[in-house]
Amino acid sequence: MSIGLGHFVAVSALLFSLGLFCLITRRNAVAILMGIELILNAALLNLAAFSRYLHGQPDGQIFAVFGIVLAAAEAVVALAIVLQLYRAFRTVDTAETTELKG
Amino acid sequence: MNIIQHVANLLIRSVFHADPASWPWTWLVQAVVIGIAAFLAFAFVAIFAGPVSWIERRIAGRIQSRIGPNRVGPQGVLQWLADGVKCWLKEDLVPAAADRPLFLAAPYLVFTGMFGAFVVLPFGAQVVAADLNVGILYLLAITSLVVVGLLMAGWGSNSKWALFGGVRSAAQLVSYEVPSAFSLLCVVLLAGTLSTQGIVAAQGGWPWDWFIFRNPFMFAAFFLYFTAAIAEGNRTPFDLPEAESEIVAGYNIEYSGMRFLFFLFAEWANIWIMAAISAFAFLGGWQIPGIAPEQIAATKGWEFVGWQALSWTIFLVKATFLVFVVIQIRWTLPRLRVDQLMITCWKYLVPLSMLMVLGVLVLLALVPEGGGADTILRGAMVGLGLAVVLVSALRVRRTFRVDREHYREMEGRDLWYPPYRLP
Amino acid sequence: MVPAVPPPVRPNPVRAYFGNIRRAVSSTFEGMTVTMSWLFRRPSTIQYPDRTEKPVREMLPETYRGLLEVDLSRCTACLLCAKTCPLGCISIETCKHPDGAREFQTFDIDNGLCMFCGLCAEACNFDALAHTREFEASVSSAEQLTVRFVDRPGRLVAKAKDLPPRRPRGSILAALIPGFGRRRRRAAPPEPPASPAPAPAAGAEGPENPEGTA
Amino acid sequence: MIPEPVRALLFYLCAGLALAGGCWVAFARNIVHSAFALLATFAGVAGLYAFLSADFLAVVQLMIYVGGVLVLILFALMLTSRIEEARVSNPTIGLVPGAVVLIAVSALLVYACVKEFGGTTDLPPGEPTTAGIGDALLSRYVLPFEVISVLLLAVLLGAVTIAGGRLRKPAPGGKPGKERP
Repeated sequence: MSIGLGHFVAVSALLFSLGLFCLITRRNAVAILMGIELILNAALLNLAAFSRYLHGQPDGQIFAVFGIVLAAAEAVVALAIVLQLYRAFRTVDTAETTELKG
Repeated sequence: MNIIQHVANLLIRSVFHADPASWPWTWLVQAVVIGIAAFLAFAFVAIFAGPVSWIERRIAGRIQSRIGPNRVGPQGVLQWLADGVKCWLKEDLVPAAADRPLFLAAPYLVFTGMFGAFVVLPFGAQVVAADLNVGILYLLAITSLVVVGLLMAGWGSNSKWALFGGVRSAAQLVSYEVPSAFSLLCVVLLAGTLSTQGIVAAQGGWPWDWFIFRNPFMFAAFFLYFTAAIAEGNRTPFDLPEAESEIVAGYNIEYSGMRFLFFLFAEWANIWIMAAISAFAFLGGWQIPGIAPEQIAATKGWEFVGWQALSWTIFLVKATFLVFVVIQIRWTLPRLRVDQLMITCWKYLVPLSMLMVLGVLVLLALVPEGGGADTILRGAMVGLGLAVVLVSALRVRRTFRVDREHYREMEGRDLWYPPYRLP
Repeated sequence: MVPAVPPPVRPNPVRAYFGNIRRAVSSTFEGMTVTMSWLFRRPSTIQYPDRTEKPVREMLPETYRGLLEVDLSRCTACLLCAKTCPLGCISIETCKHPDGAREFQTFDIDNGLCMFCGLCAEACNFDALAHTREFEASVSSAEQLTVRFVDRPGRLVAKAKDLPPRRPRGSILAALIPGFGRRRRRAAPPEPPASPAPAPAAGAEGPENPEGTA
Repeated sequence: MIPEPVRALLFYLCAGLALAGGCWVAFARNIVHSAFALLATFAGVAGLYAFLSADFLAVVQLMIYVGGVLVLILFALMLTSRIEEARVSNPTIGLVPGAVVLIAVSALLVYACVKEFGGTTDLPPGEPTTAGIGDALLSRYVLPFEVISVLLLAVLLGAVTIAGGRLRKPAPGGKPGKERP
């Protein structure tokens, strides 16, 4: 059987759902970040696949490159915040760091 | 056409009497040939990593006024085999509280990262496993697997020394990737391609065609890259991850037997890989002086094989010379402190390598290739290189002579020990 | 008059920066030339068992405390040594014959326990127990670390009145353990040419080469 | 050149690697394991990029995700959990709604994908796109390219400021701030 666009998009959809699951169920801030990375990967994979199968130009890949750079930037800032969170609360469990709830 | 397709086509024509273009099993034969090539590369790593360890120990001995291993085989050349067999037969210990899957998987991940680099190394005129069009980037990317492997080993061992070693090693690798990438960027700018074979083809056989002597910025970039590569390979003076005086042996402390051997293996192979990258990116690679790659490609039969072998030899000689330099540096410079290591990278190597990229760009715009200014620049740089070699040779001679007089006065004997006894 | 203390000079950061680079380059260069020159120097170490001019044992001082040996022909089985030993590494057993003569059952010295303090040799009144200059004590199993000096049954305990002269040190151990101290010993090789002689033939590069005979 | 079944096999290998890694990330009880499983996901997705003949993207994926993001995540993990908790289990919350969402979303999305795009067929291996990406980045997309570089600088400074600065301890009496020795 031939590998078509549907295969890539299906893989991406599964990755997205796994990332979403991670995002919903995890309490550790770093684990939540991992879920976000999964979702981003799924999205970028979609970009590359659509650009190849439907567009025929590398524009989608350029978007994906931008996306990768943005993901890296986001990870850096998020981890800096996680580090500061740990310093303030001695834990990175999002269920325990609820000061703003009042 | 690269040599793997060449061999595969030859096989199909001669053994199966089919046309490679239309035969349905061409891919299978190619896969088999690729597999054999991978095995040969693996054997090369194995066979090279061993003797390099022996050479290093002999040179280390000589520099420290010792003898070094000379018992197993003539002059100890088989010492590495004995050590390997010993390591192999040892018990493979897993600490009780270790994170078992991570602990077991880490050496292989590190080794994969090292071994993956061999895919794009251009050994000879047509000898490269895969001439990827993103070759240099691939080299930088595959090294990141090593980082993860080291962190895995450090965490999995459940030992604070291993964890310190792993984290230090990862921080060091990630930091020094920046200057080494910038230095390689200079090469990419000049060559106009990311492919490793393309970079070699953009240079020439004679020293004034090498990238290192193209202009002063490239000259500096070579040394910047070499420094960064030594740091990436965790070699002295940047071997903080294995600083035995601080953290007992770093990330590999809990390992024994075959897994420990894999770490060592990766380290030795890495020396060779970084020497090879420096050789092909800056020192002209396999280019044979006086004959163009097209002429080699045009030859047939045994002449073709002969030229290939010559180009291969040239590349190996250059890389081996750089391996020797790396080994000598190890026994020359003391280890840096952690903060000095990071200062060296971020305050010196990174800005300087950025400056080199800028300089190369400016010269690329101002000095047209092949013009008079270009020729003068190249000639001056070759002269500078010769001067460095000459001055260092004279300094070696002077140091030796001064000490020789003292030795003769004290011991009544000559200090001279013929270097052919080395190995 | 006290000379004025010059005000502290803050180094110019730019000069310090480039000075660091210059020093790094020049010191690396200098160091490389020095280590390179060491590649052509004679090693100052000598390879130990077989490349020394004479056996290492013979180069040690007379008072060296090596493995213990006992000359049973001079031993009166007074047990002083066994009692002095802090570790109890000497075990002596004798038995009495009906005719009054005493006979050695065992005289064992456990080299695995011995710490070479020399107290036993000090305590021996008849110069029977003494240290040798033998130091190569490695054996292939732990049992062999115990040296059994009673080589044949019925060896009589010596009387203090008529003692034979002490046998030369080390000869008893050498007789007891075949090949002891002579292992891995080859003839001392000749001195390498003192001047930068032309390269000898390839045959001279074998393992018997005078590597490290300094 | 490579026949269809082998291509399909390669695809399923890469996709399997990515999805197995994703599952491990999502379900692992040990958070360090899930971080290392992320490596498999990234490598699998890089393989899928290579399959789409986006080799530049594949290499960038390896370089930035594995060499950068993953290492950062691991560093953050090792800095925020203590070595004596090497077997720290990954705390979870609301597993049932999570599972419902997982099944519902994945079923819906996969159904939609297969229905909409299932018909497209395989394309022959494309030309390398590295040069095209380079050209486009410095011509059509030069503005986003520059904006991204400014963003990276801002992120660099911001991350250093956030991570390097010392926060004040939360006021006593507040809920958090569990001081551990």
